[in-house]
Amino acid sequence: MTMLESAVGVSAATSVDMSTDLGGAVLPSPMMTASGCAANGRELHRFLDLRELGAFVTKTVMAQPRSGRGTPRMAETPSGMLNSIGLQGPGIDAFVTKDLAWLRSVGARVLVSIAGNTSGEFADVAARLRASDAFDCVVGVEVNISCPNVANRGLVFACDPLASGKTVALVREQLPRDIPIFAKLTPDVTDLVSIAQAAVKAGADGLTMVNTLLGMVIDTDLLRPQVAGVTGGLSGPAIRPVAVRAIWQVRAAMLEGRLPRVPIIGVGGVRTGRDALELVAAGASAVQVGTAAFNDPGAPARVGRELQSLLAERGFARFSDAVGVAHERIA
Amino acid sequence: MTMLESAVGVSAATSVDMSTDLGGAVLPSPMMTASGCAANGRELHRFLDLRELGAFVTKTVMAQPRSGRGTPRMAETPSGMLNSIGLQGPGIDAFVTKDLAWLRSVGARVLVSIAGNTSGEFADVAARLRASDAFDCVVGVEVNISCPNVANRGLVFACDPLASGKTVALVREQLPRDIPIFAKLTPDVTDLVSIAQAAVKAGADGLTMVNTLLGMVIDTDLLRPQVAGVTGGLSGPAIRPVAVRAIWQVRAAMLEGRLPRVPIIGVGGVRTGRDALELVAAGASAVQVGTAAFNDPGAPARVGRELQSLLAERGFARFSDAVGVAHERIA
Amino acid sequence: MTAGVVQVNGELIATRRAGAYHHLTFVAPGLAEHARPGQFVALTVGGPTAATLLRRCFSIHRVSPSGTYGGTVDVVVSAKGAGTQWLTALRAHDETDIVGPLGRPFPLPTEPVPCVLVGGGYGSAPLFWLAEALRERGCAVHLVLGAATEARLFGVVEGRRCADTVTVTTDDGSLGHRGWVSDVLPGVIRDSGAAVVYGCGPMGMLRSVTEVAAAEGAVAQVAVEESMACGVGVCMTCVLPVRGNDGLTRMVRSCVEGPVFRGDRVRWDAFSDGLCRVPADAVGAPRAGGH
Amino acid sequence: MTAGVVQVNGELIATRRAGAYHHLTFVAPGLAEHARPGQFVALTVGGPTAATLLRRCFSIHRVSPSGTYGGTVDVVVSAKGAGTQWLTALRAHDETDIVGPLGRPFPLPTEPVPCVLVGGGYGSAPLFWLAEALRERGCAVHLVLGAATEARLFGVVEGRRCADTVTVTTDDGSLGHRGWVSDVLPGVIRDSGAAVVYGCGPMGMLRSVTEVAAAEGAVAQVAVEESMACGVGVCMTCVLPVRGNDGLTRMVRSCVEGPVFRGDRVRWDAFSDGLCRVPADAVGAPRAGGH
Ligand SMILES: Cc1cc2nc3c(=O)[nH]c(=O)nc-3n(C[C@H](O)[C@H](O)[C@H](O)COP(=O)(O)OP(=O)(O)OC[C@H]3O[C@@H](n4cnc5c(N)ncnc54)[C@H](O)[C@@H]3O)c2cc1C
Ligand SMILES: Cc1cc2nc3c(=O)[nH]c(=O)nc-3n(C[C@H](O)[C@H](O)[C@H](O)COP(=O)(O)OP(=O)(O)OC[C@H]3O[C@@H](n4cnc5c(N)ncnc54)[C@H](O)[C@@H]3O)c2cc1C
Ligand SMILES: Cc1cc2nc3c(=O)[nH]c(=O)nc-3n(C[C@H](O)[C@H](O)[C@H](O)COP(=O)(O)O)c2cc1C
Ligand SMILES: Cc1cc2nc3c(=O)[nH]c(=O)nc-3n(C[C@H](O)[C@H](O)[C@H](O)COP(=O)(O)O)c2cc1C
Ligand code: FES
Ligand code: FES
Repeated sequence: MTMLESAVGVSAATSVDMSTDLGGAVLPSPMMTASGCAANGRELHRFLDLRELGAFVTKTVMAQPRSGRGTPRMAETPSGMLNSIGLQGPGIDAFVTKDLAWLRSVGARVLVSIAGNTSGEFADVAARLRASDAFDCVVGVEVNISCPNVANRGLVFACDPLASGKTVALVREQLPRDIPIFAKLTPDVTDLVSIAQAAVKAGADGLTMVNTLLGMVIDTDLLRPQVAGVTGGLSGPAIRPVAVRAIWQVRAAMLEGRLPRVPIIGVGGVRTGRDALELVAAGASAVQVGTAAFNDPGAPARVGRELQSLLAERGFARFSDAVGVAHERIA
Repeated sequence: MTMLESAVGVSAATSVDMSTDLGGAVLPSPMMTASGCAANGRELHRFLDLRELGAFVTKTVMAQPRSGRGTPRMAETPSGMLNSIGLQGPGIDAFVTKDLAWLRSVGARVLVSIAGNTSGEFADVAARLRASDAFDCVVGVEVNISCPNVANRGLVFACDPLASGKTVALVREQLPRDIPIFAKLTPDVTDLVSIAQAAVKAGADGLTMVNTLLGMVIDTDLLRPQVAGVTGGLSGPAIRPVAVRAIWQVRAAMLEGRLPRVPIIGVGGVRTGRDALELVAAGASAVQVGTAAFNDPGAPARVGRELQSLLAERGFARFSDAVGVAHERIA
Repeated sequence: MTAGVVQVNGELIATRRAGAYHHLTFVAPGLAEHARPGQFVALTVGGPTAATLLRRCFSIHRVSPSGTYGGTVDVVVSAKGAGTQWLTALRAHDETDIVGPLGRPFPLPTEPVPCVLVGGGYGSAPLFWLAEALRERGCAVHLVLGAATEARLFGVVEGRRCADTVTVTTDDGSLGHRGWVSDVLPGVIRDSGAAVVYGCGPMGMLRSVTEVAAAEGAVAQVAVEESMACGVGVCMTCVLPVRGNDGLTRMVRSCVEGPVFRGDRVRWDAFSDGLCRVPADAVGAPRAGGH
Repeated sequence: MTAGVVQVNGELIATRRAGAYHHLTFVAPGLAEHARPGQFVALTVGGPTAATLLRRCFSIHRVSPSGTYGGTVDVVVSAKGAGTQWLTALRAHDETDIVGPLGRPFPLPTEPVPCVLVGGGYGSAPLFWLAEALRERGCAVHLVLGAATEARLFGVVEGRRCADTVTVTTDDGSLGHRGWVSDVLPGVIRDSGAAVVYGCGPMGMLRSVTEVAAAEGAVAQVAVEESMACGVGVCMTCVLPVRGNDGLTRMVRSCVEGPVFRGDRVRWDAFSDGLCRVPADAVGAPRAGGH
C-alpha cells in the first residue's frame, strides 16, 4: 500500500523534470503538504525530508492565538474523515518567530496559509508575515478564504465573489509582487468559476482547490452530532472526484478564456501517484497531500515519487507537459 | 456485512411502529429505493418484496424516450461511484403503461420521479402521469430538479431558487392535492436553505435530499475523463456526511421558523441501519437506499429491518419520535 | 421473489493458479441448479471495511449442483485492479457474497449442428461447460483459444477433453499459431461446417468473430463484457447499442438482456477508441443541441 | 529524519485471546530500541481496499528488541469498531503498517519510591512493562486492576509476577473486590506509602485516580485516550486542556505532548457528557460571539 505503485520506470522516472512554475515561484517538485494536515513541519520532518517537497504548506494562521474548538474534533467516514478543529494556532507573531524560523532553518520552501475574521485581519496577518525575519523562506502565501469550520457559516468568504475579491486584494497589497498568492476555494458553491474569477481579478496569482466539503456525522448511540462543532469539513479520498471536477471546471474556464490562465494547486483526496495524476491531468500545476498523510506520514513525498514514475511510463519528459492534458483528449 | 447489525432486540423491534407521514401519505415503513438505483422494480423484486418498502421510487422519467449517454457510464471511486447515465428511460407514456402498471400489479406503493428539459415539460409529464390508469398506486411524486448529468449545467433547476419554484408550482397544479410532491435537491449549491424555501413556497409538500454531487474521474492510463459524459454524479457512502449535513441544515431552518415544517426524505450513502439512523436523527422522515443496492440488492429492505432494531434498542416506540432527535440533543 | 437468482455467502474452498489467472471454487448453495453456460456471477470484494463498493462480475466457469459442499461455482479471475487482486489473494475458507446466476445464457441450437467456440484470454472460461452442453445435444464442438501469450490462455488441456478439435493462437507465438483467433477462424468454420460460432473475450475479438461468422454464413453468439456497477439490471451502466427484432437500435443492458447477444445485432460501428457512442438512429438518441 | 520513530510493515506472528481482548505480536524492526512504557503505536487497518483511512492507536504492551524476528511489539486490542475488528480477525503472517513508538512515556521517579499502578480494562496493557522498569530502579510496585467484569480485566496473572501486590476490582464482583478502582485506591496508596500513582484507562477513572492521589499526597501520572486521527502530531484532533508550567491552560495534543500527563495538570472540569469544552480561561479561547 505504501509501496511505489510501479517499480518499473524508476530510472526513466529520474529523468522526468518535475519542476513547476507557480506564478513566478519555480519549485523543484509539484508536491506539497496540505494546510492543517502537516502542522508546522517538525512532526512530519521525522518521516520525510521537507526539502524533498516543492513546498511545505503551513497550518492556517490568524492574527491572534486560537484554542480551536472543544472535542471530539473528528469522525472517521467512509474513505475520509470529518474534522472540526476551529483553526487552532499560535497566532502570526509566535508563528513567524518559532515555526517559520524553524522551517527556514531546515531549508524548507514555505507556502504560508493565512486567514482572518475580517478582510482587514487577513491583510494584517500578511503584513506581519512580510515583516518577519524568516520571510525569505516563503515562496508564496495561501489565502484560506474557505474554511467551513469557523463558527459563522455566513463568514465563509469563498462563498461570495465580492468578499473573496476584497480579501485577496487587501492581502495582495501587503506582499511583494514576486511572492505569489493563492486563493483557496471551497467546492461548496453553486458557481465555482465566478469565485475563481473574482479572486484572480483581485490579484490572486493562482488558486488552490479544494478545501473540505461541509459535512456532518451523527453518533448513532448518543443520537447527537459526533463532533463538538456540530458540522465539520469532509476530506480524504471520498472527495477526490469533487476536487478533480473543480479543477477541471476552472481549468476549462481558463482554456475558454473566461478567466485568465493562472496556476492551480490541486488538493483533495490524493493518496497515490495515480490520484495526483488525476488532479494534474485535470489542470493542477502542483498537488497537496492532506488527509492521506494521517494514514501514511511519508505520503507527500511518496506520492511525488510515484507520480514521477507514472509520468515516465507515459512518456512525459516534463511534469509541466502533463498539466491539464486531459482537456486535449476529449472527443 | 449483509447481516442484521444487531441480533438483539428483534422481538422488541417488531413492536416499533415504523409508519411515517409524508405530507399526507402515510406509509407503513420509511424505507424507499432511490431513483435510478432500482430501475422500475422488476429486477429488484427478485431480491426483496417491494411491498416491504414504504415506497418504491422509480427511475426519473421524462416526456420522451431517451437513450441516455454513451459508455463508459461509470467509475468506481473510494467508497462510492460516479455515474453518467443521462436519464435513459422509456418516456412517460411507455412508463405508465408498462412499468407503473406492473408496479401496481405487485402491490407496490410508488413514488414517481419525474423531470423535464423545461418547467413546462415537468408539468406535462405530471399531467400524463395523473391521467394514467395505474395512477392509484402512486403515493407521491418526486420532482427531480437536480440531476447533474443533463448536458447543460446551466439547466440544473435546483441551482436557482426561481427556476426551482416555478417548476414545482407547475407540477403542483397538475396533481391532486392528496398526492404529495417532493422536490429533490442537489447539495451543490452555496445556500441550500434558499432553494428549499423556494420549493416549499411554490407548493412542495416535502423535500428529498440529496441528489449526487457533481464529480469527475480521470482515467490515469488514457489520461482522459473516465466516463463518456466527462463529469458525473458522485454517490455512495463517501457522500453520506454531505447528505446528513444537508438534512440537518434544512431541518434546523424549519425548527428556526425560516421555512415551513415539511417532511424530508433523506438519501445519500445509506448502506446500514446505522447510516439510516444518522439521516433520521438529522431530520429525515423517510430514507432512500441508492448505490448500496448495487452492493446488496436486498439493502433497501434490510436497512429497514436494521433501523427498526436500532430504534427498539434505543427505546423508541415509534419511528416518528426519532425524526430529527439529534436537534434536541446539542449542548 | 428470487426467480432463480440467489444471493449467498460463498465460502472459498479451492484457489489455484492457472497460468496468468486464478481459478476459484466457492460454495454457493442453490446457485448451480439454475445456472446455464454464458451466465455470470457478481461477487462483493474487499470485506467489511472495503472502499470498493461495487461487485465484480465473472463468467461462470462451471457449477456443481451438489456434493460435499452442497453446490459450488467456479470462476477464473485475472488480477487486474483492486477488486480482482483482493479476490485472487483470498485463502481457503475466506468468504464473499455471491449473486447469481445472472444474465442470459448462450442459446443452444435445437439441431445437432457443428459449433465453433472462440475464447480470448479468460474469455474461454465459460466455453468448456458450453461445449459439454452442446455435445450432449449431439453437436460437434471445435474450440479456438487465443491470447497474448501462453500464460494468458485458459483451459487448453481441459479443451482437449471436451472438444473435437482445439486450435490455439497467441500473439507472440508462444503456443499454437502466431497471430489472432480471427486468422484461424475462417478455416475452422469452413472445415467444421459450423452453423453457430460462440464467442467470449475482448470486444475487438467479438467484433471480428461476428464479421468472420457472417462471411462464412454462420450465426455468431457473443458474450460481451461491459463495465457493470450492479450486475442485476438496476443501474443502467452496462448498456450497449443493440438492434432489436423491430430493427430499431436501443441502448440495452448487457447484464439482463445479455451478456450474450447475436453478434449481428450489436452495433459495432458505435464502438471506437474505448468509448461507445449512442448511434444517431437509436431510440431516444440525443438530438443536435443535446438532451 | 526518523528521530526514534519508525514506520515499518509489521508481520503478525502471534495472536491469541486474552479474556475479552486479543493479544497481538507484530514484527517491528527498529521500534523496540527506542520504546519506553507509556508510548503507543499507530496501526493501519483494513488492508489495501479499506475505507478506514485512519490509523488506530494502541499502548505498547511490551517490546522485544531482538530475537528470531529482529524486534517485536505486543499490543492488546479490544474489538470495538471496524478497525479493531479487522485487527483482531488477522491471522498469523498477515501484515499491517506500524508507526511508533509515539508519544511521551511515563516519567520514572529518580528515587526508589513506592508506586501504585492503576489500570482500567485494557488500560493495564502498558503497566507490566512499566512495573518492570520501576522495579529495576528499586521501586516497590503495587498494581490495581479494575474492569466491568472478569473477562475485561487484562493481565492479572502477569501482574502477580511483576508487582509486589495486586488488587483487583470488578463492577460485578466476578473477580476481586466488587466496585471501582477508586474504592480501593486510597487504601493501596496509604498502605504502600506510594509517592507516585500511574494510571491508564477510561477518562472517568483517570480523573478519580488524580483526585485520590492528590488527597493522599501522591503525584498522579495518567495516560489519556483521546480520539486520534493521525497519532503523530499533525492533525490537532487529539487535544485536551492542560495547564502548563506557566499556569496557563492550552489545548495540547495528547499524541505528542501526551498521552501521559501529570493528572493535576489536566483540566478535568472541562469534560462532561462525553464532550470536552475549551475552558474560558484557555489561551485563545473563543470569546463571546464565537470565533
Ligand atoms: C459478464 C462479465 C463476465 C466477466 N467474466 C470475467 C471472467 O471470467 N474473468 C475475469 O477475470 N474477468 C471477467 N470479467 C471482467 C471483470 O468483471 C473485471 O475485470 C473486474 O470487474 C475488474 O475489477 P477490478 O477490481 O480488477 O478492477 P477495478 O478497476 O478496480 O474495477 C473498478 C470498477 O469497474 C468495473 N469494471 C472494470 N473493468 C470491468 C470489466 N472489464 N467488466 C465489468 N466491470 C468492470 C468493476 O466491476 C468495478 O466496479 C467479466 C465482466 C463481465 C461484465
Ligand atoms: C494513546 C492510546 C492508546 C490506546 N491503547 C489501546 C489499547 O491498548 N487497546 C485498545 O483496545 N485500545 C486502545 N486505544 C483505543 C483505540 O485506539 C480505539 O479503541 C480504536 O482506535 C477504535 O478503533 P475502532 O476501529 O474499533 O473504532 P472506530 O469507531 O471504527 O474508530 C473510528 C475512528 O475513531 C478513532 N477512535 C475511536 N475511538 C478511539 C479511542 N478511544 N481512542 C483513539 N481513537 C479512537 C479511531 O482511531 C478511528 O480513527 C488507545 C487509544 C489511544 C489514543
Ligand atoms: C484535520 C484537518 C485540518 C485542516 N486544516 C486546514 C486549515 O487550517 N487550513 C486550510 O486551508 N485547510 C485545512 N484543511 C483542509 C486541507 O488542507 C485540504 O484542503 C482538504 O483536507 C482536502 O484535502 P485532503 O483530502 O488531501 O485532505 C484541513 C484538513 C484536515 C483534514
Ligand atoms: C446510477 C445512478 C443513477 C441515478 N439516477 C437518478 C435519477 O434518474 N433520478 C434521480 O433523481 N436521482 C438519480 N440518482 C441519484 C440517487 O437517487 C441518489 O440521490 C444518490 O445516488 C445518492 O444516494 P446514494 O448514495 O444512496 O446512492 C442516481 C444515482 C445513481 C448511482
Ligand atoms: S450492471 Fe447495472 S444495469 Fe447492468
Ligand atoms: S492525533 Fe493528530 S495531532 Fe494528535
